[in-house]
Amino acid sequence: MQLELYLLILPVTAAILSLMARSDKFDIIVLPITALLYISVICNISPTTVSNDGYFGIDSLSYLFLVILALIFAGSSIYSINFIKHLHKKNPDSRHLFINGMFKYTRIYAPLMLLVVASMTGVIISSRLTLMWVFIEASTLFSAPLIYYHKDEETLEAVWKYLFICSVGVALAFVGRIAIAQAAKNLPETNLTIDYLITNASLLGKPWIVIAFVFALIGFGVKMGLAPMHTWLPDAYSSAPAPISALLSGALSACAFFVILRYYQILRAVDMLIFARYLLISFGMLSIFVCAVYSVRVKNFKRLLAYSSIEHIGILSIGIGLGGYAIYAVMLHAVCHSMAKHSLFHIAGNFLKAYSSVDIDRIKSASSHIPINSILLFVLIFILLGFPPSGIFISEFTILKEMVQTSNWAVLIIFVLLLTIIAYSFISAAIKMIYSPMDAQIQNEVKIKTNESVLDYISPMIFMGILILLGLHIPAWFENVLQNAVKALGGSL
Amino acid sequence: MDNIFIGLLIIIIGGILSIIIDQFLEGKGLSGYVLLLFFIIGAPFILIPSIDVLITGNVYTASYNAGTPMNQIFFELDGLSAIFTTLITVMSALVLIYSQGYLKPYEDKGFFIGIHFFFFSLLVVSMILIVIVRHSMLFLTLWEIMSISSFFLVAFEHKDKIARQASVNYIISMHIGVVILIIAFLLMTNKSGSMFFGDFRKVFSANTFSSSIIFALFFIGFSFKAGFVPFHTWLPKAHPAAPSHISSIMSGVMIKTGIYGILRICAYIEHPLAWTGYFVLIISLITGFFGIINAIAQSDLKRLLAFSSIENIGLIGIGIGVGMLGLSYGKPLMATAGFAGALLHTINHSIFKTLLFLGAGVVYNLLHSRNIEIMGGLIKKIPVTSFAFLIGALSISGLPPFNGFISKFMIYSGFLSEFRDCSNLLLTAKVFSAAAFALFGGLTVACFTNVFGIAFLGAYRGQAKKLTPAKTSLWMVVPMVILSALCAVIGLFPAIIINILQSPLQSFNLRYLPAQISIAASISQVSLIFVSMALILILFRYLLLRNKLVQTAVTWGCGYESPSPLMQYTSSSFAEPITRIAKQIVGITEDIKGAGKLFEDSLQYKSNSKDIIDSGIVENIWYLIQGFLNRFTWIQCGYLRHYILMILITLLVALLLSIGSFVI
Amino acid sequence: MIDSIISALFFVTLIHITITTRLAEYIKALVIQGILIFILTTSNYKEIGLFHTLILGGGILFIKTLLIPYFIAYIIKKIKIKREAEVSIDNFYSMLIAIIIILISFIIAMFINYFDKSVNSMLLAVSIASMNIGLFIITSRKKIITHVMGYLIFENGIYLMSFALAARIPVIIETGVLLDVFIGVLMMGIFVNRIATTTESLDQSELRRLTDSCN
Amino acid sequence: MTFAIIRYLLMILIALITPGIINKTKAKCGGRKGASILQPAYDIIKLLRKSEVISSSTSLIFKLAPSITLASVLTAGMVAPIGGMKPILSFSGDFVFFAYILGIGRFFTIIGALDTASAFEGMGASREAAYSMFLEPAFFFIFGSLAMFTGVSSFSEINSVLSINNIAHTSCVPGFMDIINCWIHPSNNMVLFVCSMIVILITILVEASRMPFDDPETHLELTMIHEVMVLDNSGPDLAMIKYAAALKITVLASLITGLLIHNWISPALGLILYIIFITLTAIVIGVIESVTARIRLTHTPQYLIAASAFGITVFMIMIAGKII
Repeated sequence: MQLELYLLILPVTAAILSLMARSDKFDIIVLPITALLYISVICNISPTTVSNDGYFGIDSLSYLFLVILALIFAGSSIYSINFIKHLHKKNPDSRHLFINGMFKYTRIYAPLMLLVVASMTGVIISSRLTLMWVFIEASTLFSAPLIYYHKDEETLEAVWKYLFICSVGVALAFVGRIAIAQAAKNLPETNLTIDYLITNASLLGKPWIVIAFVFALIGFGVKMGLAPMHTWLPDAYSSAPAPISALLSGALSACAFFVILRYYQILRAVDMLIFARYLLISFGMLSIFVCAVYSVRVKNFKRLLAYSSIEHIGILSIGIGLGGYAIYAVMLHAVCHSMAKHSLFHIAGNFLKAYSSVDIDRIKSASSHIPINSILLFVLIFILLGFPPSGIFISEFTILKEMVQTSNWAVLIIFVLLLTIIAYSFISAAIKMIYSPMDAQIQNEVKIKTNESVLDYISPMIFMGILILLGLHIPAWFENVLQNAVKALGGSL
Repeated sequence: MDNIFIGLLIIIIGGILSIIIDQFLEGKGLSGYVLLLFFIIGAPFILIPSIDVLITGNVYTASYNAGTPMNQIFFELDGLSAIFTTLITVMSALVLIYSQGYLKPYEDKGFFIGIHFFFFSLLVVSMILIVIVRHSMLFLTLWEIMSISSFFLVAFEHKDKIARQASVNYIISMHIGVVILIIAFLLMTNKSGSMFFGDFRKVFSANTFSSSIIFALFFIGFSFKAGFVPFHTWLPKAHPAAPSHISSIMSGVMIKTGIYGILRICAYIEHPLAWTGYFVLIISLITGFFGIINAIAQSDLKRLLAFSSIENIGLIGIGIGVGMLGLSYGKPLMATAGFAGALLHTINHSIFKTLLFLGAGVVYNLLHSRNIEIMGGLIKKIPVTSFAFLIGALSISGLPPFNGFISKFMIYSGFLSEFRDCSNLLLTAKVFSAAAFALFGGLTVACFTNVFGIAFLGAYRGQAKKLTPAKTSLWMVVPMVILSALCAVIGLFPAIIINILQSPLQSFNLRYLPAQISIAASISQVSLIFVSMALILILFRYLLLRNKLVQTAVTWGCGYESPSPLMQYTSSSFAEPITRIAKQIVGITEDIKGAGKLFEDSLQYKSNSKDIIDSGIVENIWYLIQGFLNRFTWIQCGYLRHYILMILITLLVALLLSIGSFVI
Repeated sequence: MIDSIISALFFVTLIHITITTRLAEYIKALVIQGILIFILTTSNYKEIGLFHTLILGGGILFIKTLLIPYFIAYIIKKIKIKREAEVSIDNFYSMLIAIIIILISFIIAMFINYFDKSVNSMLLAVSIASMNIGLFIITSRKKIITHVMGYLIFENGIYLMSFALAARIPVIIETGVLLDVFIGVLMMGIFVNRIATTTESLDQSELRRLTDSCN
Repeated sequence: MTFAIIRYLLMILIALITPGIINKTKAKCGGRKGASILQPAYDIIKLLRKSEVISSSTSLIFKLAPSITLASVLTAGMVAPIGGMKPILSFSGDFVFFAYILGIGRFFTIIGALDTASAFEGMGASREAAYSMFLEPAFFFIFGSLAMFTGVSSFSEINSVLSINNIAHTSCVPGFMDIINCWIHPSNNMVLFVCSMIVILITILVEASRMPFDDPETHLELTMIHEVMVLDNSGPDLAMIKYAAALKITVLASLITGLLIHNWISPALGLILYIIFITLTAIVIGVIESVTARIRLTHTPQYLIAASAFGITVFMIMIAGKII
């Protein structure tokens, strides 16, 4: 039996167990334990190419994304400990799944999170396009109830938009899948694995592949949060609880991106990249532009982070569009951005806990109330904006390098201009939250909780350390993983 | 070479320890001493090799393999770097000593002194590394670390809004600068094929137009740090906002890293195209004029000093421009004088500008205000500081026998040498720049007579009782005394420092001609004569008045009976004859309430000056951008159907394009 | 042959939906479309194979023609949505747009047929048309329930497309049906919660509290 | 060297009578008899004997200022050429030093004035600073052009080069007429000389605070520049200030002689010519003072800038000369 199947089975069983479990304690311990096992399994996996008949398999590309997923999963599980405790404190009554016809968030939190992780794992390790598609759909379904935490108008609206827009996207992606099938009609085999498609690329009908890519890009682009299909993203991220937004922003968009990369691989095999390049670059630019438009005016910190996610997704797609050295940059950027954004959402959660608000104008003089979190926030924001030393600096530097080498001056100039605007708005937001003195009116309204639990900021702290180190020196084994992934996408090193 | 790294390690450890002590060990007030101790231990490791390089003129190099992404990284300590390492170390040591006294009042007000000192050490370490590193990516990394750490230092007094805005403004300017630098470096590495600085030489030696464009990019990128007009806008904001020792380290040392960058790039160009030289010269002339004319108009002491820093950066830039012109026209004497003058002025400026900012800090601690208009008569309260400030003012005005004159004279000799077979353009440039230089000199005199005369002399303009007899702590006095001594020594015996400058000039593969040395000798001669003559006259006066009774009386008010301190000439009125002429440039806005009527019971006059480039250009650009962005806020309108419509349109467009690209 | 007839009828339903304003008509149209799709599926059981045909047919009959229409009707009754769909643009224009969309989809179908003869251009045209019209209904109607129905039409189009193309791989077609399950669960999730939690009904106004635009 | 020192001392002595000559001229123009030429010298000696009254609001700076000012002028005198002969000190670029050493004197005069905390003296100080600032460029344009013309950059070198230029067309035993010949000789760029002299003259008028820029006679404090700055000085300080002012005129005047007297004539003749020229300059100043009215204060800067413009034109003429 293939080792990677454990990655799928592990969370699912854990989810079932926690659904059946009778005690609250179990929810608390199940996530870290599962994460631990998950990581240990990944450490034993060696990326191989997948045989044609298999449903699952791990090649160098999916291995990289598994690493990302594992990191994010670990982070979320650590953070969730306090969160679950908090949930139980809020409603300590019996462990029924439903109260008056509606599920109980406390009850479903751990199982659903595990199921989301399971479905994301499925996306990454499945070697067939249909299967990937199914898992993406599943991840949407499982994550929706997790978003629906504060049971009020806004959250319902967010969930509704998330589900609806994503389902439209998923349906479009399905059209892409059909187009692939049509393209592959000359192939003897009907159930197609990626490798099989890539190896027999010469037999594929090129036009259909292009159409398939367009549909897939737009369909999964919705899930990924690529402008102009991003519209659900700020709502969902801002209304979900911190660990969930962290999970979504860290892992889910990466998974969608992974699927797009699969289609990109096929497109590259039939070398029809030229058209895709323009599409990717223009979508990416648009995403960064959207972030620039809103980062100046948005006053809700979590929405700000959501927009920055859109921006970084845009950077990813630009990098893919540019190709060459930029592919390496994209691989690095995917890892770094997932970690940074995941940590930042956790920090935002801590701020929410302390100030019971994420409104930038209502959070004041954090440096004196929650010093550790504010330092983390500041440093992580600098990292996110691509200030060195950080992996993100390296990746953006490399992307700029590619732009200079292919002399895309227009792209380059707009790119740096927008990034500067974004940097301005983020730094001013951060300094406002952390340094501006507390005014009496707010102090009367809210009671600020100044206690900082280690479990809340340990994972951001670790990730911050990793990010800074990546900016100075990338360890050999990780460099190896990156380079294999780049080879799989045909980038230059 | 490794010694330097050991020294840096010690310093950074000191910084970390100071955080730990301040935050966790509850050792309030100790953190500064800890860092100072480590600094004193670490400094020799850096100074000894640097001074060795400066004296013997040999070059240390080191190269390590840092793995990805940096790969092979290179360090080099040549004359040019050594000058800067020495400067940075000495100045920051003095400033650190000063800060022990300066930060005392802040300790019990909930400022994070420990973190402050940590960032201080980080700033110093990054600056020193910047100066010795020769690897593009690492250079950029360190460059940004420097910016970020200084950003936190500027935001130290984060309780007031101005400081926060200033720091944001500062970091963004730095970000734009570094982006331009990144592009320049990328173009460079793209041509030279490696991240190693040494390979730049062959790109520049190709001496094409594109390479000179790259140079221009480098220059602009570094100008953001150095503060050349019109990239200076952060400077007058950040310096007043920062605490004085930080302003002094920034203005005295940090902006010089920008100069270092420009000089470092120049060192790789054997024969620059003439237009780059003129480009640098013209920008520097504009900078100098804009800086000093605005400095005169200010009434905020530290803002004034900030503008004067801009002016001095302009002077340094003029030196660089002269040097480049000398190189491009193949006139060694001119080139030598230009670059030597630029380097010398860099050193001098960092000495006396640090001195002046430290003095300003003492004044601020005494009055808790930076407004010159309410000062006066401080020389009676803080005599040592005042005399130090006077020496600083004399030096910055470039008057003999102080160090400012030496460097200015050096640059002059660049203008006034080698008139033989010059093109008319070059001649015009030379003589006009000389005249402009003279004009700046005159303006500087006007500016600093104003500051010193109004702020330190005369009678105190505020309520005298508020002006408690201040006993400035020894921590703060000693550095100022040392610095003023340096000013005088360099001014009186320039030969020493000019000899030291020989090894940096080797980086430009230039060599001294004996002329400079001899001139330096005669200058010191004549300065000594001047000093002795002044002393003789003072003695003579003393002897004349020895056994006569010297009576004191109230100042002759032309018959007016009861003069009050508020009747003294104010700073802005002192500057008026100049600012009236340059009204547009200094952006003076006046409003007079209740004028015009006869027998006015209350008459009110207010005037302030704003940076026209900041308020006129930068802000408008920002408004334009914002307006443009606000046009697109319909994207996130909240209607689900619009979102779906966007997807639909995107899909159709993409599909038609893709299918069309097949059919056609 | 039968494909053409079905697609012709399908066009009729599409145009009917675009011009009608009563929700009941929408539901009827959905049911008819379900039946048409059922006939289409069963008609070419040769390629799909008997086993898959049974699964698909049963699934389609149950989900498309019974479950979802009934559920929508139930919701409409339960939370007292007004009986007609609020159309944001004038009826005439919406029909015009529908016709334009149909034309465009025919053109696209021709294009595709131009480089791949193996596709059934009639079915392809109708599928593209119903996808686009579904999305158009979503964008032009205000009610959330109409959004759902628009989505269903869109999704029928996708289902048709999997028949229009030459490669009729049962697995893919079945997964296509999954979309229905998806939307069904979706509506359950939202509306059941909705009815349980808040009293106010859905047709008062669109959900647009979460927005970053100035107006 | 010794000769240079002797010449220097001579200049210092002449400085005692220059203001006397000016005043005498003015008196004559005004149809008065006028005081003796030596009157200023007497005044100075008298003041030196007196004691002082010091303003209570002053500090040490006030006491130091006059001595330092005088010292600066004396030092400036050391690099000034006297009678076309080599001064005590001479190095390339010494005219820069000359300008800046006068600058330090000005600096101390100004802060000394501000030290008295009197509104009037502040007024004077501000004007002093502004005017001298306006005048700097003119001075540098002139000497920049001279340096360009001669290719060297120190007073004595300039002088010697000029002499070399025209030693060609003089008879073996140079007499008075030869010098005249040299001036009007075409190779000598008359324009430059005349303009330079005019600019230096303006410099003298401003630096020594003379008509039409300033009025040493009046005692309306509001209208004055230099005199008002020294309102509170008395005794030896005032003496030093007065002497410094007189000396400044002489030193600047001797710059003119540096242009006119060439170093190939015999030293004795040189000295005689020198004295003559100083006297002439003083007389010219006197005449100017008595024929011109004082410019309106607000208009003064324009005149000073005009002087700079004058310098620029000179320079441009030089460039044009090069081109042709």
